Amino acid sequence: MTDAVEFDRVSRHFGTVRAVDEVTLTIAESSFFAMLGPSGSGKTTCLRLISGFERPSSGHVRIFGAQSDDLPPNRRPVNTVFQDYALFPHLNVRDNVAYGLMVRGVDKRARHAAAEEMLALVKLEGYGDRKPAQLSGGQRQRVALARALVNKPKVLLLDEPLGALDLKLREAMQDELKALQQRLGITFVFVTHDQGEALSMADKVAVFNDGRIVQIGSPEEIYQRPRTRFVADFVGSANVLPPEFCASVGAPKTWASLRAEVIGLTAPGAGRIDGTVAGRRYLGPVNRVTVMAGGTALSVDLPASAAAPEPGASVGLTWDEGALHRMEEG
Amino acid sequence: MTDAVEFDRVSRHFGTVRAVDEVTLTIAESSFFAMLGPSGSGKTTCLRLISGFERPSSGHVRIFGAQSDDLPPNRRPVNTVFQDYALFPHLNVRDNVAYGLMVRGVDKRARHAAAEEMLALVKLEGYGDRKPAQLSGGQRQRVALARALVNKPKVLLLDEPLGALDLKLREAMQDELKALQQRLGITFVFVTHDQGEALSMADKVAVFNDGRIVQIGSPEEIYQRPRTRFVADFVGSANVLPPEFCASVGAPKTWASLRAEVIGLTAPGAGRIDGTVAGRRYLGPVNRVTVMAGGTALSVDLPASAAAPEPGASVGLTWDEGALHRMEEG
Amino acid sequence: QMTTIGAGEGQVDIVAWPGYIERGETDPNFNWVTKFEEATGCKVNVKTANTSDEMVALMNEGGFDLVTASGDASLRLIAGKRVQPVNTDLIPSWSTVDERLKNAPWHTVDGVHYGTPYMWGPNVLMYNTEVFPEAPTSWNVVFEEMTLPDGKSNSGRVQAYDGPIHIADAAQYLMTHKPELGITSPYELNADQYAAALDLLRTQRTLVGRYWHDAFIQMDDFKNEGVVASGSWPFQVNILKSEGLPIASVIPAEGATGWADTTMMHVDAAHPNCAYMWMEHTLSSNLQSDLSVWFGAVPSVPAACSDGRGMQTQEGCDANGLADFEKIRFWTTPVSKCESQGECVPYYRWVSDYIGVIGGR
Amino acid sequence: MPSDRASLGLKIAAFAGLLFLHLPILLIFVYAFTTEDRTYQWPPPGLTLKWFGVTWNRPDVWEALTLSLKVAAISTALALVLGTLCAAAVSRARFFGRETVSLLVILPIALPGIITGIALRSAFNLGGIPFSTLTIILGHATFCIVVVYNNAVARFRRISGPMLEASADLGANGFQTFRYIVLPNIGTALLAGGMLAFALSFDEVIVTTFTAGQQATLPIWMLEELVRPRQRPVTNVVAMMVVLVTFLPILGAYYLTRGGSETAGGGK
Amino acid sequence: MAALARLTDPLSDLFWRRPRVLLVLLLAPPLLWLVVVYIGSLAALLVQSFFSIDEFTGLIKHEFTLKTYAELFRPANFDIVIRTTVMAAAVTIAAAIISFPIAYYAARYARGRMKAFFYLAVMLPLWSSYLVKVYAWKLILAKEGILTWAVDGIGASAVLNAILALPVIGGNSLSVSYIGTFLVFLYVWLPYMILPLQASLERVPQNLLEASDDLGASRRQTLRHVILPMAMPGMIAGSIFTFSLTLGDYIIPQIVGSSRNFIGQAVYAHQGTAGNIPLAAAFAVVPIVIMGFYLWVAKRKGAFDAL
Ligand SMILES: Nc1ncnc2c1ncn2[C@@H]1O[C@H](COP(=O)(O)OP(=O)(O)OP(=O)(O)O)[C@@H](O)[C@H]1O
Ligand SMILES: Nc1ncnc2c1ncn2[C@@H]1O[C@H](COP(=O)(O)OP(=O)(O)OP(=O)(O)O)[C@@H](O)[C@H]1O
Ligand SMILES: [Mg+2]
Ligand SMILES: [Mg+2]
Repeated sequence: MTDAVEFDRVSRHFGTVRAVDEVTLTIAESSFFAMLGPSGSGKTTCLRLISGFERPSSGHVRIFGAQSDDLPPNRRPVNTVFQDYALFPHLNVRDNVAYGLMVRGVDKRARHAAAEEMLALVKLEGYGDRKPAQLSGGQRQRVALARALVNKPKVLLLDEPLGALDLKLREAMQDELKALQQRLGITFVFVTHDQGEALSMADKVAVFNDGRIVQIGSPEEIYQRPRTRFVADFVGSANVLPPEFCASVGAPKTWASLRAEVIGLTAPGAGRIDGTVAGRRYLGPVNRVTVMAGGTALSVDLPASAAAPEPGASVGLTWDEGALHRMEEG
Repeated sequence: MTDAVEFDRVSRHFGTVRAVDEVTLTIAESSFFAMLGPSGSGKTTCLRLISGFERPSSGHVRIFGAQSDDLPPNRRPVNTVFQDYALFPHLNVRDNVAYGLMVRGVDKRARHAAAEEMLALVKLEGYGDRKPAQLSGGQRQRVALARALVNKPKVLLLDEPLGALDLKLREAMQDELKALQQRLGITFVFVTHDQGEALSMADKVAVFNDGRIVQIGSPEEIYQRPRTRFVADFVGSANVLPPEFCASVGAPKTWASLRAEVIGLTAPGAGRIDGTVAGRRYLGPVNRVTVMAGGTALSVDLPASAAAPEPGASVGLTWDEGALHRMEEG
Repeated sequence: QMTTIGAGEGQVDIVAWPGYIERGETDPNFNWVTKFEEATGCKVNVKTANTSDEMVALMNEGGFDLVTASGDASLRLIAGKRVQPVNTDLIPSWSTVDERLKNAPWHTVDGVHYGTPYMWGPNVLMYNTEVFPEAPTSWNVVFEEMTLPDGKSNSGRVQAYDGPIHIADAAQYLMTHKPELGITSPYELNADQYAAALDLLRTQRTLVGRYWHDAFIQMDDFKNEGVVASGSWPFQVNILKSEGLPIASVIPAEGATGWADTTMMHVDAAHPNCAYMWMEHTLSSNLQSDLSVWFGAVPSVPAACSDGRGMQTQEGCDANGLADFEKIRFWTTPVSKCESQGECVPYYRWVSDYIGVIGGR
Repeated sequence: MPSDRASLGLKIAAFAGLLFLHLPILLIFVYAFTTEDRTYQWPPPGLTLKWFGVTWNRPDVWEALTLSLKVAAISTALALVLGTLCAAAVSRARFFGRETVSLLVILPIALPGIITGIALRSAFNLGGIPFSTLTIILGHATFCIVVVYNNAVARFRRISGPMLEASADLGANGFQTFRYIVLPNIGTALLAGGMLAFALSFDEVIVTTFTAGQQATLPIWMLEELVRPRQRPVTNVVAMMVVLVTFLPILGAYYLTRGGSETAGGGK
Repeated sequence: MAALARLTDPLSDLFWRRPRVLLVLLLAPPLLWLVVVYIGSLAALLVQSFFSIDEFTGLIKHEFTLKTYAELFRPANFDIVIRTTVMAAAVTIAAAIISFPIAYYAARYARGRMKAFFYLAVMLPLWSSYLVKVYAWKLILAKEGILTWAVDGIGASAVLNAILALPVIGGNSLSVSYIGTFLVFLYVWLPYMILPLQASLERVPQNLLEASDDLGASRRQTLRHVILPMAMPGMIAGSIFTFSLTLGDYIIPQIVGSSRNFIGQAVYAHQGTAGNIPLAAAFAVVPIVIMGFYLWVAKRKGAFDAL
């Protein structure tokens, strides 16, 4: 089986800015691949290297094994759902969706039929005659999706497609997208800076920082075994513990991560280390208690049902042996 | 003790739109009050009724007991942190902060001193000479805060002040704001559509829908005992259960809410009801399993450490007696 | 009507044909304003107008004291009560005016004088001497398609005046070439005669690239547009000649229309005293003499040709047409109740029909 | 991006278009230096600088220039006040007839100048108002309003809403808000609008021929001179100077509004 | 300052309590001006079109009549209306075609200094004296003018003559033909088309072009299906100027043209040289009606935002 997309030491520099720096990665066919990273880390540039809007400064991008450096965007078997949808404001929804077919010369009847079918797929039957301006954010997002899918791309690129939606809608769309990807079997490459989104949808996540991939792996790997401080910090509500702290609790003297939900509170002296409660926040399902221990502030998530100690109280902290995860400093 | 703000059957209509509809509420002095609700539910309008940018169509707004319907905004003991900060682009940070003092005729030396003090409070010493355009989002947010606080308002209004910030920064600012409010003892009225933000910061939360307050109470009350389906749906990841479902598990035949994290999985037949796993999403700390049971899709959050069943598996669902919370339908 | 002349009001506003009132700007030798201003303290403000219609419009609008009206404007101004009778007793030089002009019908109505004669002259045929080694003898070069002496067609190389009064030139041409129409005056045409004149003008339209409207633009056209023949004023001829261009003029056999202009005074003239002083100045000074040289016109004061006060000479006056007075058919406004026949086509029809002809109708 | 380079055809078409726009202007410049003063001989028989001196010494040029400057300055001032007020009202509030107001402002330039001119002229006639500098100014101010308005309204849109409310919220009354917030922010837009209005008025001829009495503004003077030339190169010298002089405000306006949404000069 | 603020406070409070008062105060001066001076004048003009004039004396008869409008529909006058409208349309279309590459290049490809250069290169001709530009064209187009000189120089006189030999639009020389008039109109109004067009092209978001590209469209298809439709408001806004200015101009066709009247000349001649203000007014109503319709269409297409 060939990979859908392959980056072979790809760099893209803008002047002195190394937007993408020697990235090598492969994206398996029919997988849901997420690119996660802070703003400016090069995610969009990577996507644009796939779609052909950027060309590598060095290295090669292959799509389904074919070297595609010289293929213009309109000839790549790839379609994009743009971050702000980029719907054509002067065309109605149907014509937006049918656009890709129109420019390929598909006749009107056929392309409208295909467009209606796609609209049904994204649950927008009957909206064909509206203009994009008459749609809500979520509906626009779905039109953008239909417009990309109607071309039957082999790879679908999505650049923070849910960023503009509000929470409820975002969650609903996450489910829909995931289901759609599974149903159609198309390769999805999804860019986001929201780690929850990346974890919950992707088969594989690549974490970007400064134009490089710092870690690539399954959501569980990324969340539970961050390779560096940066990943631990960025991906989850993990406590990043300095080497001194680790040494003081008997672990090897390296940086380590410890997730907030795996820490338990106990009586002072009964845990691995003692601390003082510095604050408490109610988050709904959990109470997040901040404990100062060994010179470090640790977040501890306690189920809301459990009693949370008052600020100022002395507590002991416990965790399972394997929960402390060693990391590189980077 | 007088209340800081009092709404007495206040309505504000725009043409046929009832942006705020017969709202009655009191905000206690020195409290942190959050207004939570979906887009268009009237939160901003309520805030503007307090600051004086809107006037009630009917009803009265009192600030510290004084009827303030005829007081223009510039004479109210109230200041606002605007959603997009609304910093004056032509003034440097210091003059922005000192603006309120300048228009009150405070002389230059004194107002600059006060401004520097405020900048120190928001940890922006040394930024006085910059223009707003030269600041990052979080820094602007803090300038806006300092600019409002320098006037020593009795009530500080904040309209989604963290909306434009990214996750990490938002969490940090939440902590800072909360700490500041406690230190200064000023009444904060905070508008947001992010329930996590409302729950974690506020002493009291008012949930808005369609211009009305649907529930008002402490974060715990709102989260654990939603009064209506709308609140349950909007505030948390609670399963909303129809009356039929409740009846089938032996509870009274009313609508009820059941939070995802209080449900446990067990063997089929061993729980209160049996179901089939329809999907599974990895969220990091938890796996969210979707179970179809009794004609309803229920989300079940299982600790990531626990094994999550595969889709298609049959499971039994258990929960504590008191976890099922009866609601009005509204 | 005024009975005495008081002190000057400090200025006088005049509507005049281009080139009529010069203060030495175009050519320092021709200046008959500055001295007047010095002598009387009346500052002269001139607004030039290119057609008689424009002059009438300006006078109707008001704000002027005097106008140098041609015969096709003067009667309209009198009928419209835009001008006031002139007391010739207040103008000492009135006695020197050409007898043929003193009671001319274009400014004297029922024995009342409405102005002082200014200048008169023919509408000549201006031509390029390189194309016409010999002066053309007929107006046919501008009316009918023909091959000119240089072997090329006249199409696109001739011009005509962009004013409805040009219909009279066509009618005059027909007086010679279609006598059966029975035209006796080119300004008094019955329906048939008028139709024939328009037909002739339609032919002319096919020959004319652009009609001339403005004396200076016409001069440009002779220089840059390859125009070789056109009805014109001696004014243009003189200037082009002075620039050394191969230009001359002639009054062809059919005769010529011409203008006889009168300085007339607005009924509401704001500066009547200066106006009277100006009228006296036009008759008494070297103006008549110099202007006749400058404009190629004939003075209204015959003595100006010979008394040596200005540049004009008797030969010059003769060349400009002093003796041709009887041959020239002076511009007058066509009216429906005409003398020579019962019913004539009135001027307003001339206006709109001429626009139509130029537009290709 | 690979496709982000203009095709050769586009480049040629664009630059050919620009060339078309500029050759005639260059011609004027060339003729300002010609030694020939009667006819427009091409190519010019020789070049000289003497016409600049001649122009300098012509009192009628100075008179026309003075009048033009006076008219342009006063019309600009009027247009600034009226255009700003109008822009403030339109961007401040939604009110019935708001659309009509913006249409009304645009009308004097959307309708042909001759209509504006003849309408004003006949109104002055009916009203018995004698033609004078005042009538010229009335006309010019009318069509200059829109230039100021366009610039101001775009800027007002940018600062309206939250910023003004922030000022009130911090205790400033309406006048203080205007003084400290509105004015500094619309200042450059007004300056740009004013410059454009000035340049517009300075070059206007069509409306002016109808509303002027016996005075000649510079363009009217030029119209006279072009048709009835005394020293033709002088006209070209004046034209060249006018081009260079109006160019400065345009340049200024461009730099003042750069990066904004206004299109300076778009509404000549 | 604070003392002054105290003085103005009551007024400021009033404005807050009665926002309409402020609105009225703001709107009153400009509206008074525009309505009284401008609309009043237009109305005065309109009223005059219902008068007539005495043909002989040229004085206006102040009685209501539709005679003047009937006059407008006489063939000679109606020709003028048609001629002008056709010319205006031709100029507008040509301006749109020529402007497009310039505006497109300036909007999409020119950056930094190049952009400033384009802007100024369009502004300079726009703000150069209108009269002088027209006159320069007269010299260029004259039979013995620069164009002939240049065409002779490259030995292409046959082409020029062939063009001039065309019926209707040709003529004896470019400066006395419709082609000449057209060229000058086109030249003089071109910047008015370029600027709004460029503005609207600049407003086409880059990502729409990428989306089109991404969906498989060639450059030509993107131009045809995305850029052109989206540039339409700008084009309409520009055409308001080119159309309106051509409709109303009287100087250009007088200096370069075949003496056939355009509406502007007719208005000018009837009000000025002929003193027939009623007919001039009736003529003036024609562009008002045409532009009224045009503005109505433009408004519906959202062209005002591009103005
Ligand atoms: N066309 C360009 N010219 C110059 N620099 C660019 C260009 N495109 C991107 N960059 C730079 O490259 C870096 C990576 O940009 P990119 O858009 O890929 O980041 P991103 O991860 O998508 O960020 P975001 O989450 O903010 O979208 C940034 O520093 C950006 O400023
Ligand atoms: N000035 C106004 N004119 C007309 N309608 C208005 C106005 N202001 C608000 N509304 C309407 O009133 C309703 C409530 O608006 P409001 O801004 O208070 O909502 P919100 O809860 O703040 O929403 P969001 O979260 O989107 O800011 C909305 O339907 C809005 O469209
Ligand atoms: Mg990006
Ligand atoms: Mg809001």
